[in-house]
Amino acid sequence: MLKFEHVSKIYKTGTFGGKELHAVNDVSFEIPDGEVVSLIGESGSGKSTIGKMILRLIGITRGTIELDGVNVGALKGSELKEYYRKVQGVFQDPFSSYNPIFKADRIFQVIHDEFYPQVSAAAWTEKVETALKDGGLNPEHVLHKYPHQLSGGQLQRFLIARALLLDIKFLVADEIISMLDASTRIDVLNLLADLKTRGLSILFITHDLSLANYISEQAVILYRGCVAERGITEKIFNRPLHPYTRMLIASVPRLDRKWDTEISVETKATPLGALNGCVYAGRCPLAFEKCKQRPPEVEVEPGHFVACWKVEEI
Amino acid sequence: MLQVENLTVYYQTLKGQVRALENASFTLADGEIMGLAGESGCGKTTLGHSLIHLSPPMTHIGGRVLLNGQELPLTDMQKMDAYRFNEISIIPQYAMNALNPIRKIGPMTEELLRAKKADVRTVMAALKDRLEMVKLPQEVLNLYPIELSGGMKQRMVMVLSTLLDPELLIADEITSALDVASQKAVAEMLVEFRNQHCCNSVIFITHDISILYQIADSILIMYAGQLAEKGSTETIIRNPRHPYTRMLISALPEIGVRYSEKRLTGIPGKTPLLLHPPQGCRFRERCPLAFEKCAEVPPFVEIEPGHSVACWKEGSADA
Amino acid sequence: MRKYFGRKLVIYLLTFFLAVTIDWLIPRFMPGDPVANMLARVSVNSTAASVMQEYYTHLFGLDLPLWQQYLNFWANLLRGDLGISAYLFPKPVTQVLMNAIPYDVALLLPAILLSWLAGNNFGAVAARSKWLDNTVSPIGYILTATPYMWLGILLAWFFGIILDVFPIAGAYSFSLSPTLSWKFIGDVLLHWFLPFFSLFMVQFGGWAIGMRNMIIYELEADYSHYLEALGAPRSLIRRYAFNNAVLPQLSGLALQLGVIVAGALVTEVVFSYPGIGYLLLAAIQNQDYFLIQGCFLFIIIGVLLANFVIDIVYVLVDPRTRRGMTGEAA
Amino acid sequence: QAPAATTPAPAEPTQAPAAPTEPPAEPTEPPAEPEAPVEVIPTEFPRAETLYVSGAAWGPASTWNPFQPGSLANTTGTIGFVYEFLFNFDPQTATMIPWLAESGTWTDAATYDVVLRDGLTWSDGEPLTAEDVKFTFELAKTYPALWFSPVWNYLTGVTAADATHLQFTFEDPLYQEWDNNLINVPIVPRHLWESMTEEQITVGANEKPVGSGAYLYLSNAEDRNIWVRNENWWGIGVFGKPAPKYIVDIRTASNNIAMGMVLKGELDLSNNILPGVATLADQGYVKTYYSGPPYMLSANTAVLFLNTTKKPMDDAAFRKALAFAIDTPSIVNTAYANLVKAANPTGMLPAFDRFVDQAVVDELGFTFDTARARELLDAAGYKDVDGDGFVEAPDGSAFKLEVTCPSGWTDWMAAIDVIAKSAQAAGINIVAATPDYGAWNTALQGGTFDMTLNNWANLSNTPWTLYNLLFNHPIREQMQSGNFGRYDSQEMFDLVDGLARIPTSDEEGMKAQLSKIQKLMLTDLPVIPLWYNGLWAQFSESTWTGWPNETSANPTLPTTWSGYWQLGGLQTLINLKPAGQ
Amino acid sequence: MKALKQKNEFLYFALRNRKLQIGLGVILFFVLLAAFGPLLTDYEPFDYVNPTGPVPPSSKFWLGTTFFGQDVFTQVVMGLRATFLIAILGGGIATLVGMLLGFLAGYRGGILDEIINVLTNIVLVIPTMAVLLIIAAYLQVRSLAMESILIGLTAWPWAARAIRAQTFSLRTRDFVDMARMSGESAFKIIFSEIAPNMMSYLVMTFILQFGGAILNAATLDFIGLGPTNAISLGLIMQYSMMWGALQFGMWWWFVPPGLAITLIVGALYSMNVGLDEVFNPKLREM
Ligand SMILES: Nc1ncnc2c1ncn2[C@@H]1O[C@H](COP(=O)(O)OP(=O)(O)OP(=O)(O)O)[C@@H](O)[C@H]1O
Ligand SMILES: Nc1ncnc2c1ncn2[C@@H]1O[C@H](COP(=O)(O)OP(=O)(O)OP(=O)(O)O)[C@@H](O)[C@H]1O
Ligand SMILES: [Mg+2]
Ligand SMILES: [Mg+2]
Repeated sequence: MLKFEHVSKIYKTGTFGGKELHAVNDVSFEIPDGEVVSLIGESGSGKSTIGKMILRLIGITRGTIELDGVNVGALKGSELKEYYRKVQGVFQDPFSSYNPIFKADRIFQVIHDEFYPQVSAAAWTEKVETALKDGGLNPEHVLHKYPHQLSGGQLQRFLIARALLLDIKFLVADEIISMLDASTRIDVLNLLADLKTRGLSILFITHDLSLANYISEQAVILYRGCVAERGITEKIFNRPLHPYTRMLIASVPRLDRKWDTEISVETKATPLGALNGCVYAGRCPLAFEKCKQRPPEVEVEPGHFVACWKVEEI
Repeated sequence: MLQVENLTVYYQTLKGQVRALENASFTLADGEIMGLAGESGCGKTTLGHSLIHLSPPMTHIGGRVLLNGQELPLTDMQKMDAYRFNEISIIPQYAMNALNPIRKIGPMTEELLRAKKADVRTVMAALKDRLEMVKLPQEVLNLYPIELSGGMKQRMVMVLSTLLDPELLIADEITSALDVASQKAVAEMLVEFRNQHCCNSVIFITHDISILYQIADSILIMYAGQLAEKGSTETIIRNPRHPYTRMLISALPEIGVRYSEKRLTGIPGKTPLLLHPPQGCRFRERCPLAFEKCAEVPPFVEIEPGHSVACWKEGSADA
Repeated sequence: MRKYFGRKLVIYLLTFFLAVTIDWLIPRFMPGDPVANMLARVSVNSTAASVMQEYYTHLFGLDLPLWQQYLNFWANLLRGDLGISAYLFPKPVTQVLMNAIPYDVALLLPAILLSWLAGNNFGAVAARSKWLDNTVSPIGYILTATPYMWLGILLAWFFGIILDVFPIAGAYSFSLSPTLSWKFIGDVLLHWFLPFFSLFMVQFGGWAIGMRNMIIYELEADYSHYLEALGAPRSLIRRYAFNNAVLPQLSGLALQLGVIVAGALVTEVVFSYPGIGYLLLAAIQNQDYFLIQGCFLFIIIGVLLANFVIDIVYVLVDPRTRRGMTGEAA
Repeated sequence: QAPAATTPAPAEPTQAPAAPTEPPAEPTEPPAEPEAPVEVIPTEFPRAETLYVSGAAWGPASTWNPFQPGSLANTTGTIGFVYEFLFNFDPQTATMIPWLAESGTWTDAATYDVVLRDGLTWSDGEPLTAEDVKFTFELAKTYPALWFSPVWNYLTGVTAADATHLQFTFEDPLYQEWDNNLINVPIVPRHLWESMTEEQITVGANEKPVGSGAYLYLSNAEDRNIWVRNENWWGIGVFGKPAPKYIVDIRTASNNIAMGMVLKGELDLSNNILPGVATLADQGYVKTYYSGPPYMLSANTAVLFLNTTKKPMDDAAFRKALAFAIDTPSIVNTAYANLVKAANPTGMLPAFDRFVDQAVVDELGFTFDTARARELLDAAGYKDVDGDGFVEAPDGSAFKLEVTCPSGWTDWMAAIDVIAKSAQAAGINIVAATPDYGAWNTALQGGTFDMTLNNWANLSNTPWTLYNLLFNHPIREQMQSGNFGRYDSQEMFDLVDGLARIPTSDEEGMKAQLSKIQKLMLTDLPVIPLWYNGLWAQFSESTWTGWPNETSANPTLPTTWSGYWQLGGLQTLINLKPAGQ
Repeated sequence: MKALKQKNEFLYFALRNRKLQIGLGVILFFVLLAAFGPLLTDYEPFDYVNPTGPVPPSSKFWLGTTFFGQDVFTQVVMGLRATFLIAILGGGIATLVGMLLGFLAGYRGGILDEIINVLTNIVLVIPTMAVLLIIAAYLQVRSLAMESILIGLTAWPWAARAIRAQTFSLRTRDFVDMARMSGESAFKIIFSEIAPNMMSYLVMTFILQFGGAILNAATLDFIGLGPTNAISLGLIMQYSMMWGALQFGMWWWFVPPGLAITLIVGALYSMNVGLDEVFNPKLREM
């Protein structure tokens, strides 16, 4: 189980760190073993930041992230390496995840060198092939090629296979399908979902609620680094409570229904939602005086939390 | 009214010709928003660009384009200048970087208009209204591009490109880099532009068919440099005839569907390289319905009014 | 913007401090004793020699403890006192420098500004057509690759010796006294021209090449393509490309200043032009550490000032610098 | 400025005495007319009235203080033009020429009487009297930092009987040095210098010099010093009027620019070294003192100092062998293209030929003779034991020596190359090295070199100058004034000191003493005299004629070098005539 | 993004790029001359081989002789060796230091980056030639190696800055994160992930530093602060100036060394632009 407790990430911007940017602001949630949790939010809401904090690619400013009771933020050296045996990530841009000047399968070699130097080359090759097959790839077709010779979908599967080689427990999947073509997207998504059966937990990052709904048990809706709403995906999807969630759902282009042009996606930003208040207040059609204070998370129904002052009225 | 007839455009490269667009024929009615969809690399951008800025290594191989009955001098850079911006305009895929970074937006616009010999004063007045339409404050004219957020830049370019009320607007992947909320906003604005006659007809290029369903009047599906199917939005979404279109649509996760309940599938296989594309129907290798006839290029034929398909199974034979 | 300047200022101050410290070290850690060198050829009675040695050591303040010398140095420096030249004893270094500075300004300012302007415009033109490019670029490469002194020597040889149309040494004729007459001014210009021209040409080549390459980059930039697609005239596109390309050229100028100063130095040597470079060489040859100190300090201050001006200009022309950059420490 | 090795250092013992700093509150009444020309700087110097010279100034003018040390006296006319001496000296004839003094006589062994000329004046119109001379000499007593202060080691007092009569009293006078002072101590005006501070006198720039001489300071720039004739010079009636009204003393960046200017007639006299000038002189493009080799008069002796504290240079036999091994003829031919001539083994300049004891030279002298060098080495036990082609020391140890000169002094670099090569040919392992001037100087004074070239003994009125340089003593940690090889021979030191005490009028006594010195020197050979550097001078006759040459009746020195005005330089100017006259 | 194809493509373009061809040709010529030139001459650079002093080029003395009758051709050939030595050593050191600091600052970021950045800025702003002059004057006997090291140690800042920028942008690429998640050490990431991607850039940096070192050395030599125990092209020019080559019209003394420098450096610049065109498809069209 991965546990977020009051996690914040503050970027110092400006040369001498003059300005602060709260990319993630006091976020708490849990990812139970064997579950897929979606992290949803628009661009810049801090999704990738959360993912990278889990992966220890960036530091944690405040709060703790714990994996099975171990404080992730404190890991060092060989502990960190051990951590990476259990936790891995796959990112949005399949092409940039590969070093363009090497063959794509070098990523497997690296894993071998770093984590399994004792495994013989032949045994390793076999392991790789199995992993590839598990990822729905035909090893013959995809090995010994340069990244540009493979499709985006294949590359993403490669990365998933790489994670599998490590026997991971936890995977961060950051918008892994958003750059893929519609024709391959769904297959990668399915592959991801299949991993659950191996007892893996996944943090699935996306800005598309319908995808989240397709794959995950739980969802966390993030706005400007703050959790707006979280809980069981179905509940959120069927009964969105936060104005932001509603707007997001209304924005999803669906094939069964045209957009409701009445719901405005944007309202002009007003300074109402300052850092200490509700961050969404500036855009929120329902905003009122009280929104100058930060709304607490309220469990409106079992497994469904909302942070909004107007939650009762909705 | 735009008529494209057998337009064929290749890229000349050292390794040979990339046959990025072959034998494209279609028409676009006044006021029509036509969605152009297809997988990455199928030639969408190529088609869009060839209508406005056919520059090397793009080479015009054949075909012609008529705008309101007048043939466009596609290959003549100088003569085309008269049409560009005035008659045909584009919101490029790279809209985020399309503005000169060291010029304030207002002055830059004025300079461009002056260079195009437009009536600067009237147009600049109109510009103010349009900023309103896209919810940009007037002050942006006094800002440098870097002082705008990505979405703002996107919208600014949208306004800029349509300033002279072009007959045809080509919008290339203007929603692709955005999150759902912004996608909606931008797409709606585009429709609003059309409605307000800021532009006449629109070719909306995207790989996201669900957006097209929201805003397009008709949809043109491309596959590997060739037209696959064209029809009204309803027809394409509800009653697609080309196997590719069908598979494409069925691969879209419908909202509300859950993995655990209904498992969707994609299209197996890969798009062919356009450097040496396969003979005949280019979808043949991935097509579940393929048969011998598919070794010949299927013609793009109208199977019902306003609905054309390039497939031997769906063409005259079966229809 | 304020932060940008704040940061720059810190760097400038730090640089200045460091440079002055290095500067102070010069006479103290150079091989040999400056006073001994100064008195080297006075073959007098040996008793006189040691008395004089002591006397002069005291005069230069070299008999104080080091830390005190260092503090004195700063104190004097801030009062504009750089000590006394050994080679031009007993002239104060400041005065010696003051005599040379006008020549440097006269040589460097026009050479830098004109070559930058001309080079950039020329390079922009060169990028316009293949024909021009093929003729201009090679010349540009040759010019920037030319060592300053060699071009100077060639020009001196050709114009000064073979054609005999320009003087090749000094700042004005030996038959004239400085007066405000046309004859004198003409004479000064005549002497100024070749050193100026050789500095100008080498830099000109560099800027032309730089601009040519930059502008080709810029013409391939998205905003250029966008304008093309909108059918904007070539002139406008080129102008924008030029404006954008000029920015790196401007920061290039800041980077080049040191090299240009070095170039001016040897050019002055070739043409015996009485600027700082010429002076510095004499100072080095005569082991006049105090004068070396002064020349170095002058060059540092000059370059720092020029950099500062360029920074300001840069901020004025490039909006991007006005926004803070973000950076995350992983 | 190109540090051409042999361009004379601005003066050596020639260092002359003080002159005024800025006239402190000048005499209130406007002093006569003489000031007039000083104020007016013409915009252009009429060619026919101007003499252009170069080769003397090493740097921009910085001081007009006649007391300042040699290498600083860049303003080369200060001493000699503006400030004058009691005597001048004609090196060609080796005679003292009364100058400010009408006469100088030793009335007894320790008393020297000087009678000044009548009607001497300072350029501000004040009379120059015995008080000024007394004042000048006494300055050195007050301020030991003045270079000639050691005179007070044996001078006990100066008295001025009246305006023209002076008496110097001594205790154990060093006659030779005293004579040297007579031609080198510049007399300064008491009325202006009296009120100066110590600092002004010792290190002041004295920017408005007031002297008694033939020329006045007019103006200066980085590359030139300009002098204008003193129309009221007291000497016009005595010596004649120097022909050029203006003298523009040019500091050329390189010697060759000077050459180009001489060829074009833009420069009348170039005192820069220019080895290639022989060809031009042969073809008549420029004039030189001699029309054939060595073209130039000799100015000083280039000697090779051997560091006698190091092995094997501590062995006289080795030194002697080395002297035979050095191919001086090649140096003369190649490095100098015959512009110099080989030195007498005693190092004595040609002007002092009469002081050379030919018998000693015949017996102990050396010439270039590789075979002889080998013999000598062999005899002294230097044999090539290990067969590397180079001899080892008698104790069997191999050695490799460095011969040095400052980097960039190209003629000397060529010379040390020849030295190294010819020594190698004789089996002595010597290589040439050219450190920077500063490093070279440090090694020289600190005695850390092996062997090095040096030429700091300039032309003077007495052979004592040369031996004072070669055998300077006592040996100290830093040798600043000579004897860089630290040749430690009390016998020699006594001989040189003895020479100093022989009155200059006692030629026979000097000869006897010099013979002893030469004998000891050629026996021990701690330094090896190699060649005479030239009194580089090339001139043009396009504007001025009357330059001295070998055929002149009373040839003077054609030079503008600092410290040479009183050695005939000024007389040369007086002898000049406008061309075509 | 397209490695294999690219490699072939690079070769294809490299072999056809005129600028690269010309540059390489010229450099090769001079390298060969420096390597084998001494076999062509019977003289030593400082030998006085012609007793009559200066003579113009002839079959005996290909580039004439100096004022002192030294063979100019021999001097130039030996000078070329010195030039290449300095270029490789000096340029190499500058590139290395630049790489090290650039990688470190760019990859590590943070306070280290700030410090290196300030350092770089300082060294950039201080006119290196002035510093070189002073340091050179400190050294009593200067060797070629010493000169190279000095030049190398003052010429790195722009390289460091450029490499830092490149590293910085590469560092944010996902593959670097992948490598970190593979447990690779920072050192390994820099040298096996980032550096190979900048190879073209590093090569170009080295080329420019190479040329810069040559020019710097020439300047130092020319004002008499070059090696005190060797010949170099700058020294030849200095001597020629000092001994009246101009006034006496001995063009063969000062033209060849300067020309050699100009051609070598020009060829390097040409190569640099050529390589840029090869590596950067955008520029190829021109
Ligand atoms: N290195 C950084 N330095 C400063 N600010 C940063 C940095 N990285 C991200 N940010 C800021 O942090 C905020 C959150 O960024 P993050 O990348 O987590 O958003 P996201 O939700 O993943 O967006 P997207 O959907 O565009 O990927 C943004 O405002 C971003 O500008
Ligand atoms: N400059 C070019 N030179 C050579 N081939 C090109 C060039 N530009 C595009 N192509 C090729 O032409 C084909 C069509 O490209 P195009 O950009 O039109 O595709 P697209 O449908 O717009 O793809 P995307 O969705 O990725 O934008 C592709 O196979 C591409 O590789
Ligand atoms: Mg993200
Ligand atoms: Mg596209």
